[in-house]
Amino acid sequence: MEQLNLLWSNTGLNQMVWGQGLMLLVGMLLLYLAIVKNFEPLLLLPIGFGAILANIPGAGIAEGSGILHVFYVIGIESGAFPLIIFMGVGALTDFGPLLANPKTLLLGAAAQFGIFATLLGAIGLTTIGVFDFSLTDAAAIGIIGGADGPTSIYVASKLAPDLLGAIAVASYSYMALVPLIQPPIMRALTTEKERQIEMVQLREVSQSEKIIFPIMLLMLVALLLPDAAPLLGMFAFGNLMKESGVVDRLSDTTQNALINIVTIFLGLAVGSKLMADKFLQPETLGILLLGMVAFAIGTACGVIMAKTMNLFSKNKINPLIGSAGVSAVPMAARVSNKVGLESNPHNFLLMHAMGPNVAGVIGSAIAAGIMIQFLG
Amino acid sequence: MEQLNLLWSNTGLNQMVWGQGLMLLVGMLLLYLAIVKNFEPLLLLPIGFGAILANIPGAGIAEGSGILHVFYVIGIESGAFPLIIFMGVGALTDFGPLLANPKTLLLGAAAQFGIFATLLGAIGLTTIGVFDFSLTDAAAIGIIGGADGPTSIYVASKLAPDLLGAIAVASYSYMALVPLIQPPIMRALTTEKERQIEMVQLREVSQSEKIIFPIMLLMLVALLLPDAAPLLGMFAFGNLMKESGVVDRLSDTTQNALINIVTIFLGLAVGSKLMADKFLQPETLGILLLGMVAFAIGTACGVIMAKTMNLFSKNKINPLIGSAGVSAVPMAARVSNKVGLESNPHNFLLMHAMGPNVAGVIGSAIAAGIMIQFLG
Amino acid sequence: MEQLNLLWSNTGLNQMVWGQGLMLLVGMLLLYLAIVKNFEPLLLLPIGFGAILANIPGAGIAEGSGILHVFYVIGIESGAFPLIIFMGVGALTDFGPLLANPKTLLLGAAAQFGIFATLLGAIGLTTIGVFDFSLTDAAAIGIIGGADGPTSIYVASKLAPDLLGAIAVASYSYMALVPLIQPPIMRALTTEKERQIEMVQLREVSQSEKIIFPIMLLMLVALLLPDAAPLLGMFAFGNLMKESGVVDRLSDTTQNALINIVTIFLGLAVGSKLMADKFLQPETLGILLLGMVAFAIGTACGVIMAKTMNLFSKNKINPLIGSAGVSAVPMAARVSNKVGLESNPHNFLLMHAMGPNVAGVIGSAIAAGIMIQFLG
Amino acid sequence: MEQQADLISEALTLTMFGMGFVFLFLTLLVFVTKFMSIVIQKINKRSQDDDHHDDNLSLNDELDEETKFVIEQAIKMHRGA
Amino acid sequence: MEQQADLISEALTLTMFGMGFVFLFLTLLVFVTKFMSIVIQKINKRSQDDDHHDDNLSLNDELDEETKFVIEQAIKMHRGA
Amino acid sequence: MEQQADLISEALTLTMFGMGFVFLFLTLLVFVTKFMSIVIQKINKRSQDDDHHDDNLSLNDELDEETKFVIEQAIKMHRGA
Ligand code: NA
Ligand code: NA
Ligand code: NA
Repeated sequence: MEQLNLLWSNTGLNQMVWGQGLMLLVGMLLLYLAIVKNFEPLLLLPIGFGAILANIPGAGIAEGSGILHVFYVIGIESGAFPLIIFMGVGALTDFGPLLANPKTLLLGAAAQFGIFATLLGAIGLTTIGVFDFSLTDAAAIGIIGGADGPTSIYVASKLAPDLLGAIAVASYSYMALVPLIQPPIMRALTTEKERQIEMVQLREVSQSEKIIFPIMLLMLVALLLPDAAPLLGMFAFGNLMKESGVVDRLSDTTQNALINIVTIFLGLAVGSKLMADKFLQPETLGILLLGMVAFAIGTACGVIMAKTMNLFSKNKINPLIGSAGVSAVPMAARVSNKVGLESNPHNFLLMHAMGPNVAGVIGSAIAAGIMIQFLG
Repeated sequence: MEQLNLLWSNTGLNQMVWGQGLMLLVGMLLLYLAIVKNFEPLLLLPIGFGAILANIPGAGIAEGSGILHVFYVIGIESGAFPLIIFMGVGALTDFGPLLANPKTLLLGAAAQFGIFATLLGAIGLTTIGVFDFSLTDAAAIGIIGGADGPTSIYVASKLAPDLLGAIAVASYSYMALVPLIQPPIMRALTTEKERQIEMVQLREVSQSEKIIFPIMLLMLVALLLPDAAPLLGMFAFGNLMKESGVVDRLSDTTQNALINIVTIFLGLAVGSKLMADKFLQPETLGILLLGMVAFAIGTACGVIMAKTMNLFSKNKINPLIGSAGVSAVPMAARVSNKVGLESNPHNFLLMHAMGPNVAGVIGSAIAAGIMIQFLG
Repeated sequence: MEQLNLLWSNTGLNQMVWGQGLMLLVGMLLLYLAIVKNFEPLLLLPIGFGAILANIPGAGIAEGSGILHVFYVIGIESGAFPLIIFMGVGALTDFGPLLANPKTLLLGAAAQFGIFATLLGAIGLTTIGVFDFSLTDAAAIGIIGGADGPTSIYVASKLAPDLLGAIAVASYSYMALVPLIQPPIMRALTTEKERQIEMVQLREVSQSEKIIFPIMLLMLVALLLPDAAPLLGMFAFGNLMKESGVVDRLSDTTQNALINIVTIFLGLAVGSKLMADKFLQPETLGILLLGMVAFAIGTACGVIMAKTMNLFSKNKINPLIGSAGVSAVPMAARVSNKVGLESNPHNFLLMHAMGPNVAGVIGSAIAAGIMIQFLG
Repeated sequence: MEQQADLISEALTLTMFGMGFVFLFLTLLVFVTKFMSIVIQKINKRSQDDDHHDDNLSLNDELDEETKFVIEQAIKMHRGA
Repeated sequence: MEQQADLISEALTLTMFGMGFVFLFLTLLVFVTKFMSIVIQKINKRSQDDDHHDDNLSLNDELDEETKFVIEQAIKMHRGA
Repeated sequence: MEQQADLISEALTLTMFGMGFVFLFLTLLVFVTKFMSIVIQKINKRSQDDDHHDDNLSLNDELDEETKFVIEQAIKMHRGA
């Protein structure tokens, strides 16, 4: 009888608190979004599953010597996983369109205002007493607006590890929602005529330029903002492996086996941060809300910047590519292309939008470096 | 002269104790079984080689900061390697046949009696003074009867790390011996007529069912037996990656590069537990003996369960598929098929046997969870 | 204003010391050698990039909890990365030519004199007061002459971790320079007639021989020099995986995904040892100088040994294959082939040179074992 | 002696509860699985029936195919292939 | 109250400096990139012009191709393929 | 002064023993390898001779091939291909 009692007292049913039950549902919601709605499944499926594992009552998978906690400590606390993913992203990135039209870098700069506006918003909500975010919390939340998963996770792990789960979920969810969030904003801020602007064909970029660019980028970072060097360094390294053409076997492995393996464990480890007691806080709601705002503001600023640049330049930019400056590679560039086709069915903006798109990756990493330098 | 002495005193020849010499031969025996006899070479080759490395006199490869000991601590003591392998096994598993005929889950349940019978046997031999096993030792030994390598290793690392080497070797060796161990038992317990039973063609299973099953399985585990959640959670995760169809690149890497890499280091790390002073104990003999018994009893109980189910059901089951309930995927299912063909050359039982076969994986993991809950 | 000051005071520009600037240039030089000159790019590209990252002022990437330092501690201090690479090299090695003509093992032995001559040289330069090397330093430097990257790194991490960066750079650079360093020495030490010697066609080697050889090699190491067992053990393991033919999926992964992943992180981790304050020492110059000497002496001794063997044997060896005994697989063997073709356009020495080439790998690992035993 | 009796009794209890739980769990899984399959098969059947009435869906599917193709092309271009 | 004012002022400062730096950095990157591209295009053009005068180079390239092939074969042989 | 003489003498000893051991080891390996090759070649030759007398073996081999094929098919099926 004693054993039966023990067995029963150890079941999940008996030990479950309402929060864990709710989080199991949240985990399943994430799986639903990933599998049925195709929301960034590469990350949201492991994160969702990790969330379920982390909230199994009595199993302790995300605590102490539980395996998800081990993955978290080894991979995220050390910074290794997001940096390795960023290396892989670098190896998958083509800077060609950016090099053919470098001024689109400024669109990637403008879109980062979403990050800082969100930071201000979080602090504003704190001063009027709605939430209770510290400045480091607010900075980590703001980076959601950068629309780069690994950058968000890296910054959150440094500045606000308790919020990492919510930040990562918001980051990847909104990236998946880019095709819904951006178009209305883009249409509202542009005239039909602006949307029809056809851009000059991009010139071909030589391999030498592609090889030198990542090194140059890293040097500039090294000289001006060392705190952004881990992120942009690994990014540039991945890109250099790809473009140099002399280490194809390393580059192939980075783009495939390595990034896939790390993605799996990164996702599970992030999921471990979705334990009920940490995640079911009013702050989470604030993060989800502010993250959405960040995306919207970033999108708007990108578009407005493009319009502003057109005032001073004769080679007109189609302002629809400005929204791609939030990054969310390559989804945001595709959105630019799609909205552009609506106004002019012969106007393919995709390659033009890839410039600000990858510029947004650089911009967010720079913003991240600033945050870490001032607050880290 | 002094140096010559030092050189000589440091040679393996001079430092070797008889046990290490014997273990070098055991390591070579395992290599022989793996390479020439094709006994589960994916595991027995690394384990055998690890055993040789671990027993090189004076090299200390399996102790302190020796590399095999490092692999052991990082990969097995943490639970990571067996869990990752189990994730890979999940990604390689097709639950289709099981979903088409769910009652075969009961065959997978029955075959687990091999585990508990072995536990009783180990305790029995202890009470009559032949061996000296604690209850945790006995439980870890019993799991050999589950015929799942990673489950055995996971449980042994939690309950009886000193016996891990012998348990892993027994587990994989007997899995390789399934085609020899099972058929006589299967023939002894069935009549020719029973062996000729043709089963109803399995229905096709939809993708939705295959996607929901791993999640459902995990939920049931979460509610009823949280201690089985790490094992079955990783297993279900691997399977969900495969069946969801939205993360094919992760699933492919899990089934190939990741499981291969971990298999290599798991094998070497297990080999490190075959050091002479730990392995050359009377207990090892007991483990090998009891492991064999576990397989035999599990096989028998699976067959008997199938016959029992036939008493209450009009859709007759061929009792030969009951033996597949021990798991040893997919070898045991093939054995069912082969023995079935002897009695009826048109009776292909393979797919029917895959149901109990994967059910056995679940059953052993549940039994493992029970052991860890009561004794861990 | 305060913030502007802080921002400025944190820039790399402001914090840079001259040494770091110089090392950034050294890093770029390594990238240039790798990408443009194709000097062992698989290693020199990651090492060069790692050197740049390590010397970014104020970023601290190669110190404390910086990511490169984490890679170093986990991968190199533990010995894991060089050993795993060596396993991969084993899986890529074909002992066929060596087994067909085992006496070429002696060429691989002779070429190791480069190692010990360099050790003597380093000690000599210390006694006359030019440099200040300890005996362990000298031994680690000597191993450069072995022309095996992983062996050099493994020994340096055990005996002289402070010199690891310079040793690794020298090792890989000179390996890349083999086509420049070796030919003049080879021509100087041989007559035209000797260079024209055609060798007997190699017999075909059976799979059994190829399977037994790595096991036999390991046994000999186990009995005679346990300190070489980690290196040669992992090497033999990789080779056995390949030759056994029963674990092709493990062997394929070892030769591709695994070795590529480890190469990336090994390179970055080695780069972390190129921090200015450690690297910009007079010792580095000494190491570069001595490393070159080591290669030259090793080459010469290999050739001379071949000539000596011809005095006692009727099956004449072309002395040009002696230089391949330094290893630097497969570059040195190609050099033998090329120089041979100059004298006799129908004389293909490549396969004959592969024998001493892989013998050199074994020889260096033995020499490494000796160093570790006496000094470790 | 008594200790050994304890050991045996513990082992027997563990066996009893263990096998009991294994059967309980897998029996439950049988029922839950069957229930799940029935529900899904019904849903699938209903949506198939709907297909016959509503030809729009297949058009949607085609459109989806096209979208997919465009996206794949875009990604390829992005990767600089 | 005062603390909150501090918080807001800190946040504003961070925003100002942050956005300022992001623009500074990326503007600098625009110029450096343009400069780099111009230099490289000039070098490439010059070397192309040289090509027309100096037919040796293409011969060298061909030789290089041959060397590459030999080396690839050698590696294949070495790997025991 | 004396210390440096010690250092030199140690280095010389290490060199002597080191090179000696390298040669010893590799010479031994030459002999062991040759011995191994001779033994295996003899065994292989004998088994080839046996093949001529005993045609069963090739039948066995064929059977083995068939078994292999069946097993491969089974695995494929199991993996849900
Ligand atoms: Na961004
Ligand atoms: Na089982
Ligand atoms: Na060598």
